[in-house]
Amino acid sequence: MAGLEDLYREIILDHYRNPRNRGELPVPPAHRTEGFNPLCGDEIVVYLSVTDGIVEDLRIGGQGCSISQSSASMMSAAVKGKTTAEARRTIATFKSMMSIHESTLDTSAGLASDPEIPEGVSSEDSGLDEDPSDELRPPSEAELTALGDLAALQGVVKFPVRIKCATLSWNTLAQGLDEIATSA
Amino acid sequence: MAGLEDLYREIILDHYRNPRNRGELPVPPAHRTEGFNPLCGDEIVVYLSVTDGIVEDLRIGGQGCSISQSSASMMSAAVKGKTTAEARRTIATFKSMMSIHESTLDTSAGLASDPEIPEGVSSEDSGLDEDPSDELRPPSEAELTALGDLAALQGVVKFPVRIKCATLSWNTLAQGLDEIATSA
Amino acid sequence: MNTFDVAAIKADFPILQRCFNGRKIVYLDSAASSQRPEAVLDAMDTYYRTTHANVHRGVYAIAEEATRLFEEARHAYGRFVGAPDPAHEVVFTKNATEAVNLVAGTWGRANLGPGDHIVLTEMEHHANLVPWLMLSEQKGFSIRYIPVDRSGWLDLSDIDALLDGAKLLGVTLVSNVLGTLNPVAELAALAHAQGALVLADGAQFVPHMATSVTALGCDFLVATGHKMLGPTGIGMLWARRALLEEMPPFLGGGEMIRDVRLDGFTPNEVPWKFEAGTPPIAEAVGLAAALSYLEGLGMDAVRAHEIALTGYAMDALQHAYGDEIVLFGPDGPSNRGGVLSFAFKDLHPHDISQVLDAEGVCIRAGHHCAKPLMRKLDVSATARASFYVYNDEQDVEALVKALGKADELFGIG
Amino acid sequence: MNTFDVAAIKADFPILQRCFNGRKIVYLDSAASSQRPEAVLDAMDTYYRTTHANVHRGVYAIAEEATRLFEEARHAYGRFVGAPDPAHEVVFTKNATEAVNLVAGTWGRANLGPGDHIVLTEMEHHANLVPWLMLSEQKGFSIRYIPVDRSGWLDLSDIDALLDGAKLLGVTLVSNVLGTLNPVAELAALAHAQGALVLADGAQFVPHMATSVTALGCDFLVATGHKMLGPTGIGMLWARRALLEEMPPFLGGGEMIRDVRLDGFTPNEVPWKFEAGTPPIAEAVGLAAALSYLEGLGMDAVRAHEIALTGYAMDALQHAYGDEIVLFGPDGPSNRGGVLSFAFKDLHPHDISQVLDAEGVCIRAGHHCAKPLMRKLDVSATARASFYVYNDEQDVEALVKALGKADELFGIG
Ligand SMILES: Cc1ncc(COP(=O)(O)O)c(C=O)c1O
Ligand SMILES: Cc1ncc(COP(=O)(O)O)c(C=O)c1O
Ligand code: FES
Ligand code: FES
Repeated sequence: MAGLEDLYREIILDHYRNPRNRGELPVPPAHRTEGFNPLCGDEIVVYLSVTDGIVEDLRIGGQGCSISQSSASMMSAAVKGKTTAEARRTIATFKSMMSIHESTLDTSAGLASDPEIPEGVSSEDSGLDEDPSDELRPPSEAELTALGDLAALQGVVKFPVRIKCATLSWNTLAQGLDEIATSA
Repeated sequence: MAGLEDLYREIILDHYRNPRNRGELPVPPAHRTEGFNPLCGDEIVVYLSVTDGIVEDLRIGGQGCSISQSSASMMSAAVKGKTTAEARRTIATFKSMMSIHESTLDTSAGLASDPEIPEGVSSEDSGLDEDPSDELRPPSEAELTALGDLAALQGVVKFPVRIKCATLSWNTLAQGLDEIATSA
Repeated sequence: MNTFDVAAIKADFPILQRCFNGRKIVYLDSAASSQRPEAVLDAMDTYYRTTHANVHRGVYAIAEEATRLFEEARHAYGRFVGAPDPAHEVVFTKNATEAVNLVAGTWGRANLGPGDHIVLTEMEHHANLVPWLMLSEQKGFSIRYIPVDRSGWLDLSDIDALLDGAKLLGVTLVSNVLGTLNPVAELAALAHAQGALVLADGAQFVPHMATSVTALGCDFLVATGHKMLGPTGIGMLWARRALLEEMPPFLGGGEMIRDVRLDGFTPNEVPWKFEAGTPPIAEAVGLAAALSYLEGLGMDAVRAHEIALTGYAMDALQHAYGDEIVLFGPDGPSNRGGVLSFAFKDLHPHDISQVLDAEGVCIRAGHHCAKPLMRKLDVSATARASFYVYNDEQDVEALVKALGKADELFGIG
Repeated sequence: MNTFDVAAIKADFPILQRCFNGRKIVYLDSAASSQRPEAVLDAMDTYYRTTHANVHRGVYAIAEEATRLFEEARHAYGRFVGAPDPAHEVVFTKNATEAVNLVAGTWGRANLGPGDHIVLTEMEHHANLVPWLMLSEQKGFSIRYIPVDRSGWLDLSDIDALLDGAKLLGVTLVSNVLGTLNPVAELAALAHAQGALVLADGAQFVPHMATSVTALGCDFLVATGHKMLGPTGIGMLWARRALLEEMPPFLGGGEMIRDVRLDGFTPNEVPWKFEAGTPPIAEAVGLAAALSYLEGLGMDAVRAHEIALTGYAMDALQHAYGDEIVLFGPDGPSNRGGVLSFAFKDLHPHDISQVLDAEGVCIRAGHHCAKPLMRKLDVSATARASFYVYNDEQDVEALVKALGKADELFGIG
């Protein structure tokens, strides 16, 4: 059974208590994107300032649980100063970490568990509305290392209802980058 | 457990095989009333010729199961030549026999039975649409004797779904008498 | 193909072990509702004993587990009928009837109006008639019917005219009275050529043979849990995801929304958009166990057994009673499901069923919720025996023998 | 009044005996869904093992018995809520949500149009909001809302103006978020004086206290089986018989008809007119067992226990955390049901619930299907503990203690 320490790692709590890049940017020139988690009603706002393909600055607004707040904080630290291409790669890596195969999970939490979990049911598919085309392969060692602090969020996959919390800001960032790309 | 012999008494089978007063009467002067059993889709037609308050003649048409056919046949024999008041009394007695208390029934038929059958739930109330004002007291000995052959139909109450079969022609007769009374 | 050990299967069904008057029950009414194996009862009982909580949104472990089991049941049913996107194309309802009403009340309400017509068949169950009759009263479209011919087949001689300009074809895959296995794939191709959508009523089909919505070519498929070894209280609608996305919501309430304000609401994603309020959770768990059980037997083996047993029964009845028994529906067991309606001498179906009951044989007598078909057959009711995985030749023999008793009792001598 | 032996009651609930990490589960989410005692599980299991068949029309013994059990469950629920005509005034649905949709889709569709208005409250569950929002989009009537004041009561200062000319008042008997016990009898008198009908949402009331539809003075009452020790998959609508008779049918299909022709149909008598298709049979059997269980405890005792335990919890939480905990809803446990929503420091409800789960304490975090009320309270979610017959002071202590753990984990110091 997954323990709380898998979810609330020290580094996560640290980002929750001391969120990085929290605040707003003036719009315009910055770009503002809202993300909404229908499961709980929480909302995240990502302010993006992209110049010459570089994420020069970004800020996080909105409110949510510790997982969503710390994930957003780590994300901001991870992509700030990166090129948009690098940011997208980080998003992809992070999301693949979050949509790891159900079979590697122990969601049964000590309860009667069905041995016949259908192949290819990602935990996100269970009641959530994630794009089914999301890459489902687990991230490689190298990718995990590259994620740095973010790898601490790996424990979230053991708590399927909280995955949306962790991915909320990332989906919002991805949407923001898309919007900037198409409006450019 | 109620056996078939409770339902299909010899006298019932006799009326089924040799129905009395089967046929039609010319309308007018006779009165024609249709009865419909929604549970099975069967239909009975009662032709009534009433003069000076006497049921001078009646005929039975339509089709249905052995219980409905024999009940109609016995009914025709029982009320033919009687006054309408006597006919109504016979109807009332017959219907009280048919709406005997559930608690006197053994519908459990060897199955797990709920000891807490609510007081006053007549078997007819179970899924059927009988008028709830129907008298529910069981008929007295004297009344049963007065019913003669008809008392053979008493076994039907042990087969709740068939009660409608037995009462179909009687309800139709009652309706016919009402129609004649109001049109007079 | 798997071999079929009916004795072992029968032993899995507790109710079939019960004795009435010293005899085991002979249950020949699975077309009305099937029985359930231990595995299904255990799955539901275990669920309630270990895991129950309301699904979706709960953060604690048993709520997560309940949600997982519920969504896996959806997925399992989707795979069972060959859905291209099993996680998003299955809506749980309370029964097959609600599933048809859902299609009528959402797709139908949005797309049918005066001047439009839909096509149904004369052999539809009330579940696939009344919702359309009700909607047509409100919306003013018309309904055309594919007739049934004397041998129990759909009469397709006017099919082009009937389908010309139609918006929907609603057709049962197997008639619950005649047993007729309708050529739905062919009909669907014709309907699609006219731009009509196809709703297939699988209540008597999905439990009995391998189902592929893509092979059938239908757009909607309805079925019901209690006829396929599952519990009461759950029905299933499969529809193409794109269709579901377009359809307005059906019932309103919790779970089916994304947001609610005092002046309006935003619906949820499919399929949850169509599931208002607490869904049949334990029932979904039971259904999943039923699907596993059926998959364990192998649906091809289930069908082969059904054909063999139906053929055996048709032969046995005709052998015993010749012209005195009339079997409704097509000749040839492979043309039909495991449903056998018959008329026996001039005995009334309810009398037959009553006498059979005393012999421990359960069959159904009545109009089988197909009144228009009864009128067509010119009967008020039929007697109907129906077979499933737990029935065997002895059950058929018991039926044949019990009919003899009915004959004795009512016969003139 | 009966005395209440919670230890004995707890022992009747298998799931409450399960251990997680060496601790028995502390289940404080009965407002979302209750657990079931052995007696209910046994009743359903026994039904499936001995008696199952489809109800109505079957002539054989188990079909008759199934019908009898099903109709007796209807009768039992009717008596449970004090229905004047228990056999004809109870409609089984799949949940409370469908019951509201039924009223909206039949009575509402027939009686509401442009220029009309209905009155709801700001504290309604989505189940009693969305069906009306959906219908108002189609029919063009308007909806007025009785506001909720800062202490969690309905603000009745404008009630006369709100009800003036209204066609319906829809109000929850107990708020599933605030716990508020609304003065429905008084409101019903005011509504009736204006000629409005009254729909009472009893989902959080009927399971918890003696219910009399005549004393409440409502015209419609909805409730749901899974919140009152019964199974999922069954909900209940009670309505005055005369009203049911007038209402057009809801869903179409088998059982709800008297006759069907290719060009129309005649509906069945009430209440069957509203039950299309195979109903939740085993679920009704389970519900009847749940009602017996509750009657065995005595509903006055159930209520007394709830008041006592809620009061104990309010005191314990305030004693332990003072200003750091905010309890939503009215003061005084006798003004409320056994539902306690709270905010704790600045911790997010989902984080609270997650930590509590690790301590074996199940509470709900979220909007509780009452988004408009969340906006009014200016929160996106609350944490909610809710109590039922099997909860005791130790469960409350576990909650208090587990909140301390959450504080430790997230606290800055
Ligand atoms: C006040 C209230 N009304 C209605 C409902 C809906 O019940 P169900 O989901 O069983 O339809 C609920 C339960 O969530 C409730 O709390
Ligand atoms: C062909 C057909 N369609 C639909 C139904 C309706 O199923 P349910 O009563 O479970 O809604 C039935 C079962 O009676 C059926 O045989
Ligand atoms: S609970 Fe809302 S984002 Fe985590
Ligand atoms: S079965 Fe129709 S009247 Fe008896």
